[in-house]
Amino acid sequence: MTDELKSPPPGGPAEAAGPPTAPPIPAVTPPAQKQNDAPSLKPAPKPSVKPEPWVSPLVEALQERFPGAVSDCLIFRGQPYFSVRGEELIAVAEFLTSGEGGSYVFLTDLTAVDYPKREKRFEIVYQLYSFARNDRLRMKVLAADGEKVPSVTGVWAGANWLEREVYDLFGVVFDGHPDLKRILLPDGWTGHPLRKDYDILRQDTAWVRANLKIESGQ
Amino acid sequence: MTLPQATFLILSATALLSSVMVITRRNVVHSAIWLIVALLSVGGIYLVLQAEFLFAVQIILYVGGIMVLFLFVLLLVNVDVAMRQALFSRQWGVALGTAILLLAELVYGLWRGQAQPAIAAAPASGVSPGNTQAVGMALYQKYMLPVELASLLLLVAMVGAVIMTQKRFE
Amino acid sequence: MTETTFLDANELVINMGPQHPATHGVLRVKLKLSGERVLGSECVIGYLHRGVEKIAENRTYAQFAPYTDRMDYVAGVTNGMGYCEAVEKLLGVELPPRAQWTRMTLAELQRIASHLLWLGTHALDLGAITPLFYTFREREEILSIFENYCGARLTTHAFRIGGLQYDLYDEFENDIRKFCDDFLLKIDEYEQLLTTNRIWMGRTQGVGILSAEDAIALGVTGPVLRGSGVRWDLRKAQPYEAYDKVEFDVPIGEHGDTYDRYLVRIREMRQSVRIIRQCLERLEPGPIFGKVGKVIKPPAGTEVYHSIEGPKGELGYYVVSDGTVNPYRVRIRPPSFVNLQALDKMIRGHLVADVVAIIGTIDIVLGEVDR
Amino acid sequence: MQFLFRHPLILSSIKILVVFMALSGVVAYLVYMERKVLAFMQARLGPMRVGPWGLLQPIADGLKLLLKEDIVPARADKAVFLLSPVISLVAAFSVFAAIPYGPGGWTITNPNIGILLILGLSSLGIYGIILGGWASNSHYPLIGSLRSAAQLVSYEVAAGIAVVSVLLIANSLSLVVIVNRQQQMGVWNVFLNPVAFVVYLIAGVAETNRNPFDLPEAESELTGGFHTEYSGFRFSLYFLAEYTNMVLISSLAVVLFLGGWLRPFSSLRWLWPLDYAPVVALVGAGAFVLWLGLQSRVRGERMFFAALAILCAALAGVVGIPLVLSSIQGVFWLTVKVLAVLYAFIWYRATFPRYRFDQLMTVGWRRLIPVALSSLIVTATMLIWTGYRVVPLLAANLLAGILTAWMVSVRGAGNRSRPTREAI
Repeated sequence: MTDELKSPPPGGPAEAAGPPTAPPIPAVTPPAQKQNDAPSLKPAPKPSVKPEPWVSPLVEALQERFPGAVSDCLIFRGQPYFSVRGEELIAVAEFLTSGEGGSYVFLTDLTAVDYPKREKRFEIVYQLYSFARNDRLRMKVLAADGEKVPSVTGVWAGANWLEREVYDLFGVVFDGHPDLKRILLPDGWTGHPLRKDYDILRQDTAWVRANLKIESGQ
Repeated sequence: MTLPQATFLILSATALLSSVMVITRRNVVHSAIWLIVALLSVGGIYLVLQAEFLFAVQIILYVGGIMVLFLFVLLLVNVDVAMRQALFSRQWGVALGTAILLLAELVYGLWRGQAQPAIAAAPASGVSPGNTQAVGMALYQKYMLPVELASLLLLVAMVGAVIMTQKRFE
Repeated sequence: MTETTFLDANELVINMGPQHPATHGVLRVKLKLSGERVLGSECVIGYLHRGVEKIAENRTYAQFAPYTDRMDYVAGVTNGMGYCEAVEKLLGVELPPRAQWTRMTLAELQRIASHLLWLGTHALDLGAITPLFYTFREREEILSIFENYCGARLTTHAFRIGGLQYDLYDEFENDIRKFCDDFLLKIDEYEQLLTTNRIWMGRTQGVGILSAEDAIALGVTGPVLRGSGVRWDLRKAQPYEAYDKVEFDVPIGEHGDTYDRYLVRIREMRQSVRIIRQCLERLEPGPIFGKVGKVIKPPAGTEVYHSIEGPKGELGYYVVSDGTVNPYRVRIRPPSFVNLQALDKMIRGHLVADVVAIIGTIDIVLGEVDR
Repeated sequence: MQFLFRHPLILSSIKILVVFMALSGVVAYLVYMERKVLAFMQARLGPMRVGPWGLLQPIADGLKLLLKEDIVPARADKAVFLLSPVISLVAAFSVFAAIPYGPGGWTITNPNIGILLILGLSSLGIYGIILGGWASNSHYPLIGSLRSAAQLVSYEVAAGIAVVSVLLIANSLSLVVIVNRQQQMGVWNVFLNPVAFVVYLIAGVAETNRNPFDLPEAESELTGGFHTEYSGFRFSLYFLAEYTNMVLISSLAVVLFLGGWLRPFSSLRWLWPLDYAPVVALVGAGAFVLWLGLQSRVRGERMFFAALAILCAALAGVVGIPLVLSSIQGVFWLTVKVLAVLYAFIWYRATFPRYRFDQLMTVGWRRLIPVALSSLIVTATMLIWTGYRVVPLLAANLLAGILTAWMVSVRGAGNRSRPTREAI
């Protein structure tokens, strides 16, 4: 790895081979590649339109360890996802980061989706990545309005701002977050804009008037 | 009145006035500015006396060096607090006594001085070697030991200051 | 700094930004200082918050594409590419090769342009004024290519869901070949000014060290992660478009400091040139649009997360469909936002002047941080 | 009439006026030169709009600055705030009284403590910066002025020590004597003591707050530094003072190290054609301007350049008169050398990033001062040991300088922690 930094002419071997006027690099093994390119021109196999059940050793391990906590294990376009009960979230997260659980040590993203008609309207979505497996996993936690979700900042430090953002825009409270406050909107703002019942033209008129000294921020 | 005399009078008046300003200003930075003015006018007096080396040293060391550091420190400390503090401490009685004593001493000196012959004229300058060389000769030949002792003393003080700040920052 | 003395070594809080030449936009960093040393910091962001994700829910899939250009406004092409690919994945559309190679060519050009802007401004922050003009000279050529291709320079909206709107213009390949040939020499020029410059090394080496463990824990991606010594690039790890068919190296650093991140980005530009040349070799006439209906309506209840290696790191789109013409939810995973989180870790214990260097080395665009 | 010109006050006043005017012009066009040179180094053109090739830009800039509103911040210390830029400017300009521009009468005054006077007066300029930053009553200017004060005091030490080794060689404080001495020795001081020259130049760049030592006004850290709150006329005074200081440092470098007004190889008689360099230079300038004019498609520009070319030709004719030539000789060479040093200043600005403050202090105290001291000691020793001989002085100085520089840099290199990490 270090040789990358030390090699005298920076850049790849192909560049170093000659002056820039040299003929461009030949394509990589053309005959084999051609076949790969070709099928996309033909009508592709009809893509599936529905998520399918996801069966894998990881699901089995999870269900065995946390009976009843894991549900809705689905896969769509090769992307597996499952739901987990809020109470077991931290335990599941810790299991997933361990080597046994696939070492999903990298929290790519944390966000939420609002389904106002459901009983538990918020779906908190964790996008996980494992360097060891080069694999992504999506974990979901359902939460009703006002229900607290345990914070995963202890497991993935990077969740800090992401949880604040979800709190800011959805109003989901994360239990155990070190510094839960608004991040994108001003501190005194009322309302959570990414909720479905928050209209796109709505704003905190009182705040706008008090702080910007104008009638409307639109 | 000749030109040098007039210059001397102006400079000494400035020096006196600015000295008074130094101790009466509430704002320490203003005091420092007046102190600079005082030092400059004293330097000017040196120049009138044709002690141009002394003048240059006054400017470089006092005005250009020490006062800059002075101001530097003043800017670091809390000026606002200093402005709210009482300007004179309660020992003004002692201070007044000391001042009167000093004044008496000065008057006595002047009075005695009248009888003495005038101070010898400063060596004429303008042409090399000039009095700069004379100062150099005196400092490094005649008064070699005192100069070295003084510089040693300063060195000790400097090392001490450095050590003290080091401890402070631990 | 007026209220206390250095000798007192008191803590004091100063604000850097939101209007400050070195914060690259409206970032405000509250610094807790002891003398000139940083004890801690807090970023205040959101000054540029426009609610892009909310807008997405009120536009059709195709209508939303131009909005993505306005997030990381110095890398519009890659932003749009990520979004288009995410929706294509949701629909299950395959792209014709010509569209893929074109997208890759433009995306790598965009990566170079973004890195050039970073290099110029970063050097300017550290007092080197000349690289800025050199990098802008080359960036200008890239922007001209974009302009010739799609009529816009920054907010390009170059791609459409399912392929390309425009086929390439006649001189496209020649322009890019010429640019690539010249550009390698220009990189040498930048490096002559900076890489072995003792002041530059003094200002960047050992400054803002981020260990690989910390970088992973904080979710940092892109050149910042690679600078910390993690050889991870989405183009290699999870290839999209046709990145699995080109050869390139993933440069990494070994110290995780500002200097290594600088080297990584410089080397990435060379690798981008390498990729572009291979793309041009493979570019053959053919269709430029995949099979996409007039109205984009992904199946209800489906969702997809797709991410690409943007110039600043992993740019992800999480798209949820409810079967209507508007996306139910579009979540954008902005690399700048997540990377900025690492700022506090990196500046602790450094001097105020280093904060400038470290903000520059993260390479943030506030339009993307705040969205 | 005769009497009037003979009277020292009158003559001095005229000289002061001439120097002041000339200096103002030089400084104004120094800014133009800087912008142009930087532009050419940075692949752009620089000022082109005001006048042909932007030649009238300095005038436009001056007018603009004069016409802009002169803002005094609400809570500023008004008197000090208004006074500070004036202090800077007066200090910068007054120093030029002691610079010898040529042999004979080409000085305003020639005090026998010349160099001390210059060091003293130029060190007064710092008050303009400190007090201006303080009086603004604002954070960034205050930090800027503090940095400036610390920086100036530190680098003055190194510069002073470097100057002392020149004084030892010349055995005088008078600048005229220093130049004459270089003529007698047959070599410029830079060849006797290059180490001191390098130290002086670096310290000089630092004293003028120029790249890479422009921390007091580092815009990416302190927005504008000490002059953040200044605008209009008062800002222009600071601006003028800074550039005047640049000219001053360059002039001093030339007088102390580069032979002042002396022609290159002034001891070699057979190089007499060099005496006609002023004429050649003027003719060359005229030809260049003419060429520029021929390139231009704008009629006004062509006429402007033609007029300039004619002016150059006329000047060349005047200078060609033997009497004028011999008297203008010194000033010409001094100007050429000063411009060369100024060019270096601008060059640094285009090339270097900025030091961090602790690094700046390290360079000043731990690199420059030891090197300057070693050079001083070696010079003194060699003067006593071998007398005024070129080769031993040069060799000893170079040796000592390189040795010390190596020692201090090895000593200082270990303070940066940069652990190599295991890659994942």
